Amino acid sequence: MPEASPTLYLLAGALLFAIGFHSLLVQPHVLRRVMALNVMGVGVFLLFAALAARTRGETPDPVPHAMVLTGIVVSVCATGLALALAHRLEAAEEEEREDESAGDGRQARAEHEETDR
Amino acid sequence: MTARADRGHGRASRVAVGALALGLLAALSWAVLSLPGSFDGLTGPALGRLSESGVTNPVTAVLLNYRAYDTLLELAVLLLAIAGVWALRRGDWPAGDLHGRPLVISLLRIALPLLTLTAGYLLWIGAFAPGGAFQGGAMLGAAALLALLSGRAVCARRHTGALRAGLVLGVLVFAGAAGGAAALTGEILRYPPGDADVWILGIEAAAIVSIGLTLGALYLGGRPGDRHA
Amino acid sequence: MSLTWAMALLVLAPLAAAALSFALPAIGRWLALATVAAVGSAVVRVAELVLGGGVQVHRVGGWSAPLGINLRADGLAVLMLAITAIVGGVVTLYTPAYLAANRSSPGQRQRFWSPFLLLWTALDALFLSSDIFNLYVTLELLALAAVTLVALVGKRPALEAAMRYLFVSLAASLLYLLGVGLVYGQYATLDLALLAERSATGGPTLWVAASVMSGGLLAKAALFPMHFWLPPAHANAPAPVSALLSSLVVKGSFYILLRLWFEGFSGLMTPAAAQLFGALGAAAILWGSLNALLAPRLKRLVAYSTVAQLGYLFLLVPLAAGPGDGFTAWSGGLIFLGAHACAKAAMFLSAGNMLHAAGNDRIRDLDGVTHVLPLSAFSFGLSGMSLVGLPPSGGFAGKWLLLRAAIARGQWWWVATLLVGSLLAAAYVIRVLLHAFTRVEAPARHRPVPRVMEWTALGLAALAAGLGFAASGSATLLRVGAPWPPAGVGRG
Amino acid sequence: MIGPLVDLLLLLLIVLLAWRALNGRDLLRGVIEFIAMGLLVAVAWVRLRALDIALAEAAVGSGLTGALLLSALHRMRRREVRRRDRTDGGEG
Repeated sequence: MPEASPTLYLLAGALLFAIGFHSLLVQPHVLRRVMALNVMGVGVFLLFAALAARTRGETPDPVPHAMVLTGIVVSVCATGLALALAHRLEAAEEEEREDESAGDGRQARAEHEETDR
Repeated sequence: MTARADRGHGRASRVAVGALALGLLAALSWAVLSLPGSFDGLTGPALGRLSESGVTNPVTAVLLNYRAYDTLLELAVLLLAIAGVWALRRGDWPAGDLHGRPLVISLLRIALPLLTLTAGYLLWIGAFAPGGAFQGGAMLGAAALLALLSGRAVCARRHTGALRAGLVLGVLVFAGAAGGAAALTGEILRYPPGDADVWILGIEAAAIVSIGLTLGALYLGGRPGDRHA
Repeated sequence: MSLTWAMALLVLAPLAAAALSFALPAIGRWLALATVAAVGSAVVRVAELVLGGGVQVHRVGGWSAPLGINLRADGLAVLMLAITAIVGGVVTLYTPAYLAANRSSPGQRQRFWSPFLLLWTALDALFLSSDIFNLYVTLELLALAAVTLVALVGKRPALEAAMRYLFVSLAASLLYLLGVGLVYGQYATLDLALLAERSATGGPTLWVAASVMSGGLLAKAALFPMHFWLPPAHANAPAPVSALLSSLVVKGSFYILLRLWFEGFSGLMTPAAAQLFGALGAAAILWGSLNALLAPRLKRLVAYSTVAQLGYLFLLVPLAAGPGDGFTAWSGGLIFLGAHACAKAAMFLSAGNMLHAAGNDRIRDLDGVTHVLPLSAFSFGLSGMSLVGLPPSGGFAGKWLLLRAAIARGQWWWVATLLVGSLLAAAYVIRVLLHAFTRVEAPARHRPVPRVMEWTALGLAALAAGLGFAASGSATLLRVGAPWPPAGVGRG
Repeated sequence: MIGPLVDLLLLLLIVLLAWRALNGRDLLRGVIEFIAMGLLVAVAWVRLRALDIALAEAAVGSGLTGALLLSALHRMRRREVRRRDRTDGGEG
C-alpha cells in the first residue's frame, strides 16, 4: 500500500481536537469529559505523528514519536487521577446526603464547618 | 435565575461554545495547511548521532538519551499519579481467593509468565526495533493487574513496603543515573562514552518494573487497604 | 559546587525526596527539610554564578539543542527559583503543625509530602527549562500535583474545586501542547533560543501556535476572564496549599508566557498584542479587587485578591514591549511578582491561622481576633501593606517602577489602573483589619494556634514588607539575560 | 489511489467514533466506542509508520484507559443502584 498522506492526518488531528474541546465544554458527565480530554490528546498526537511522517527519507522523524509516547503516558496518568478524584467526590456527596437524611443536624453542621478549611 | 432564563442562557452558551470550537478548527486547519511543504525535523541529527546513543532504535535513542530528561520527568508524572490516587482514596483491592476456581488458576499460570516474558522481550528489543520500557511496562502492568485481581492483592497488601519500593524504583534509579552521570562526565544524564547501552538498559529495567506496577495500581484506583476498615 | 551540581540538585533533590517519601511515608517531613537545605544552597550557588558570569546554560546529556534539551539560568530564572525555595521552605515548616492542629490522621499527614515535593520538582524544572516540550511535561507535573494537594484533606467543596481545576488545567496543557506541535512542524526546534532566531518571520502557523499556547497558559495563569476556577480552588484548599498555589503555581504559567512572548516569539509582539495583555490585566485588577471587597469569607477574599494581583503582572507586557527602555517595567513587574509571592503566601497562612482559631473564616466573625492572634493579624496587615503598595514593601517598589514606565511611555491609562487598583486593595485589606482590631467585650472562644504557624507567616510577611530595600539588588539580578541591552549601550 | 482512500476511510471512522463516544446517549456505549476508536487509532499509527506508538497506544492509550473508564462506569452504576435501594427502602 502506498504511503499515508500526512495532510489528511494533520486535518483529522485538528478535527479530533476541536470535537474533544467542544465536548469538554458542553458535556456535564465526568466520564464524558475525561474521554473528551483523551480525544483532544489523540488529536494532538495524530498531529505530531503526521508531522513526523512528512520527512523525505525512509525513517520518520523519531523526535515527535518520542514526544507522543511521553504524551500518552501523561494522558493515562491524568485519566487515572481524574477518575480517582471523581470517585472521591461521589463518595463525599454520598456521605453528605447520608448525614442529611440521618437527620442529625449537629453532624451535618460539623461537616459543613470542616469544608471551609 | 428562573428556569426559562437558565435554558436561554444554556442555549446561548451552547452556540458560543460551538462557535468557539468551529473557530478553533478553522484556525488549526489553516495552521496545518500553511506548514512548509518539506520537513525533515530533527531526523538528520537524530539518525546521524545514533551510533553514539547506545541503541539503534531511534525512538529509544530520543527517549533514553537525547531527551532522556523528558523521560525522567515523565516517570515523575507516573509517580505523582500513583501518589495522588493513593492520597485521594482507598482502592477496591480485591481480597480474592482463588481456591475452587482451578480454571482461573491454570489460566493465570500460563498468562502471567507469558506476559512477563513478552514484557522482557519488548524491553530488550526496544534497543533495535519498536518496543521499549513503556510498551513492556504496559505488558507488565497487565500481568500485575491479573495477579492482583486474582488474589495476590492480599499478598501485596501485606507487603505494601515492597510494593511502594517497586513503584518508586524507576524514578530513583533514573534520578540516580542522572546524578551519577553528572559525577562521571560533568553533565546531567550524559552517560560515560561507550557505556550508554548498559546505562540505558539498567534505567529501562528499573523503569519497566515501576511502570508496570503503576499502571496496574492505577487500575485499582486507590491505596491498598480494606475498604470498610 | 559546579553549575552541573547546582542544577542537578535543584531538580533531582526534590524528585528523589518525593520518591523516597512515597516509599517511606514516615520520614516524609525530614526528607522535605533535607530538600530545603539542598535546594536552598543550590539556588544560592546558581545566583552567584549568574551574577558573576552571566546567563548559565547546561546541556543535558551533553547533546545540545535542537537535538537535546538545554537548561538555562538567567536573572529571572534565579528570582523564581529563589521565591520557590523560600515559600517551599516556609510551607515545609508550617504544614506539619497545620495538619496536626487540624486533627488530620497520621496517614493524611504523611501523604502530603510526596505530591508537595513533586510540585517543587515541577517548579524548579519549569524555571530552568528552555525547551518548549520539556516545559509541557513540567506543566503537567505541576498541574497534577496542585490538583492532588487541593483535594488532599478536602471535603466536598474542595473536591469540586479540584475537579474543575483539573479539567481546566488539562485542557489548557493540551492547547499548549498543540501549539508546541505546530511550532515544531514549522521550525524543527523546541529550544526557545533557537526559536527566537528562526521565528523572526512569522506566518499563519506561528500565529495560531502562539494563540493556542497563550490561551492555555492564560487559563492556567487565571488571567481574567479565565480566572473562574481559581477562587474556589484557592479558597477551599488547606492553607499551606493555597499559599503554594497563589504564590507559585499560577506564576509558573506566567513565566512561560514571558519566555514565549519576550524570547521565543518576540517577533510576534505587536503593539496591539501587548495592549491586549495589558487590558486583560487591567480588567483582572478591577474585577478581582471588587470581588475581594465583596467576599464574605476571608480565604475567598484573599483568593480574589490573587486574581487582581495577577492582573498587575500583565501590565508589565505593554509597558516593557516594543522599542525604548522596557527594563524599568520588566524589573518592576517581576519585583512585584516576588513581593506578591511572599505577601500572598503570608496572607493565606495567617488567614489559615485565624480560620483555625475562630473555627470559621466569615469576615464579620473576625472581630477581636487580634486579642487572640496578635501575630497573625499583624502578619495579615503587613502583607496587606505590600499588596496595597505602601513603602518600603516590595509591592511599592514594583508598582513604583511600573508607574514610572507608564509615565515615561505616556500611557496614562495604566497609571490610572495602578492607582485605582491600589485604592481598592487598600479598601479590602482595611475591611479585614477593621474587623480584626474591633474591641469586643468578651472575645469568642478560640482554638490555640501552634506558634510555628504564626512565626512562619510573620517571616514571609516581613520579607514582603521589606523587599523594597532589595529592589536595586533585584534589578541587578534581573538585568542578567533580560531581553534588553544595559542602559546606554547600543542605543543612540 | 488506494492509499489515500484507506486513510480517508480510517480517519472518518475514527472521527465518527470519537463524536459518538462523546455525544451519544448511552454512556456504556460511549465508552465502548471510545475504546474502539483507540484501536483504530493504533492502526493509524501503523499507517504513519509509528510502530512504537502503535504498541503503546494499543496497550496503554486504548487498553488501560478503556479499562479505567469501564471500571469507573461500573462503580458509578453500582453506587447509583445502592442509592436507589436506600431511598426506596430507607425512608419511612
